[in-house]
Amino acid sequence: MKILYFAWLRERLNRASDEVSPPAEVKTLADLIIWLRANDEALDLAMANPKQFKLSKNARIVAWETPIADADTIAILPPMTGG
Amino acid sequence: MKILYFAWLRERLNRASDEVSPPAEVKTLADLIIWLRANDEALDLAMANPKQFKLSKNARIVAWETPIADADTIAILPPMTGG
Amino acid sequence: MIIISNSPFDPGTLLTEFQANHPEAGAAVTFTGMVRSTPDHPITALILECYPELAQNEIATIRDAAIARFNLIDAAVLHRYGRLVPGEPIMQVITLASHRQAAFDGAQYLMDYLKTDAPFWKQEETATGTEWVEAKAADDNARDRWSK
Amino acid sequence: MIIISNSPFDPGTLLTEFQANHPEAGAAVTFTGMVRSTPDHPITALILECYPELAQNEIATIRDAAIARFNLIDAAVLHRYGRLVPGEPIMQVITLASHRQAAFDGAQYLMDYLKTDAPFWKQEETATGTEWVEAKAADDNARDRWSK
Repeated sequence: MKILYFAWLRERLNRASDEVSPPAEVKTLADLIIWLRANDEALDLAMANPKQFKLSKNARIVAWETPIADADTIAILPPMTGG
Repeated sequence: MKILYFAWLRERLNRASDEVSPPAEVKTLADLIIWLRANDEALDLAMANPKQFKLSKNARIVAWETPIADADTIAILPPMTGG
Repeated sequence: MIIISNSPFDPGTLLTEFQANHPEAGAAVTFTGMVRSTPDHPITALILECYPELAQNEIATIRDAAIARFNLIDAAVLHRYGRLVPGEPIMQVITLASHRQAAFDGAQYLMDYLKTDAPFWKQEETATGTEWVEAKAADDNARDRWSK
Repeated sequence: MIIISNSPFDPGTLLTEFQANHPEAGAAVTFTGMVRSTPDHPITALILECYPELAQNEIATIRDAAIARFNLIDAAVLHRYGRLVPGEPIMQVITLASHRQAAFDGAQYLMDYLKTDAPFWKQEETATGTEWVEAKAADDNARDRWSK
């Protein structure tokens, strides 16, 4: 599973992406975020206020409760400031 | 005093302007309109609903109670439909 | 900038020039009104009559009021008169502001006042003749919302 | 039309082309956002990061919703990314409708959603370094007025 990081989150982690293989009990995006934070102190800290992030699955913004699969590309998106 | 007519008022009267010399008791635009209508049946008919018209004096829209003088150019303006 | 003209204009050229002259602006809102001919109501042209001196004065007053009220950096109004065919731009308003809401509000304010207070009169030309466009009560209402 | 690009664009060219392609429209509203540098807060550049595939998808969704909601004839969104200097256009929205209010409302709706839901992130470059622009609660509020 590919995880993409953007903007200040990318900078804080010092990388733009990860390849991860979460265990079978990680079924939704919300599960994934919990699992990723538990395994990465920098991410845990950067996501201390998790509600501000939107999540995308395969280039579509989706709800945190969306199911995920190994082949998915997930992105963690800090609050957007375009326009 | 020059009187200008526009749009369908100009068409109804079949002329774009008049030169008039109202008597001394015609002191305001409202007086002028009463006097013009009394002397011109076509204008009287065309202005049956006077409130819809705006009036200008020397290329400025002004209130009907504005005083007028012989050297002024007055325009009678049907409801505007620009924009 | 206020232009009252009987020559065609290109809406984009005006926007590009106006924006380039004001590097301090963060937001530009441009309204362009075009001649419409629809299957329900086909026309061959729109003929605009105008009182140019009065238009210049009234539009200057409306523009100054918009700039003051919405703290605009600048505002431009261009209005054509004469005979225009379907698709041709009739008029354009451009507002420049620091932020988007002021630019949007300023442009809407200008449009609402121009519709009712700028001395232009439209005549529709169809296959069977010409007819004056009637003023709409909706336009008076749109203008009056700003004095609440 | 949706364009996500790291090349400069000319706001007027886009408006002229878009308008010329839709002779049935009576009203066009164009919003152009530009990079601002002010004496209070001087910057040398704005650096925009973007997730292009997601931007394309999200903007398509927002655009479709605006067209349906306001009965627009068409709508275009162009958004840049990369490094932009003060005065450069960052993004542009154009809405085409039969009448002016729909074109204005559609453009404001698009802008409000783009501000909060399009995956772009701004970084300000100054003499002393770069800093991420913080998201504004005002932008969330502007978007939320459409769901009332």
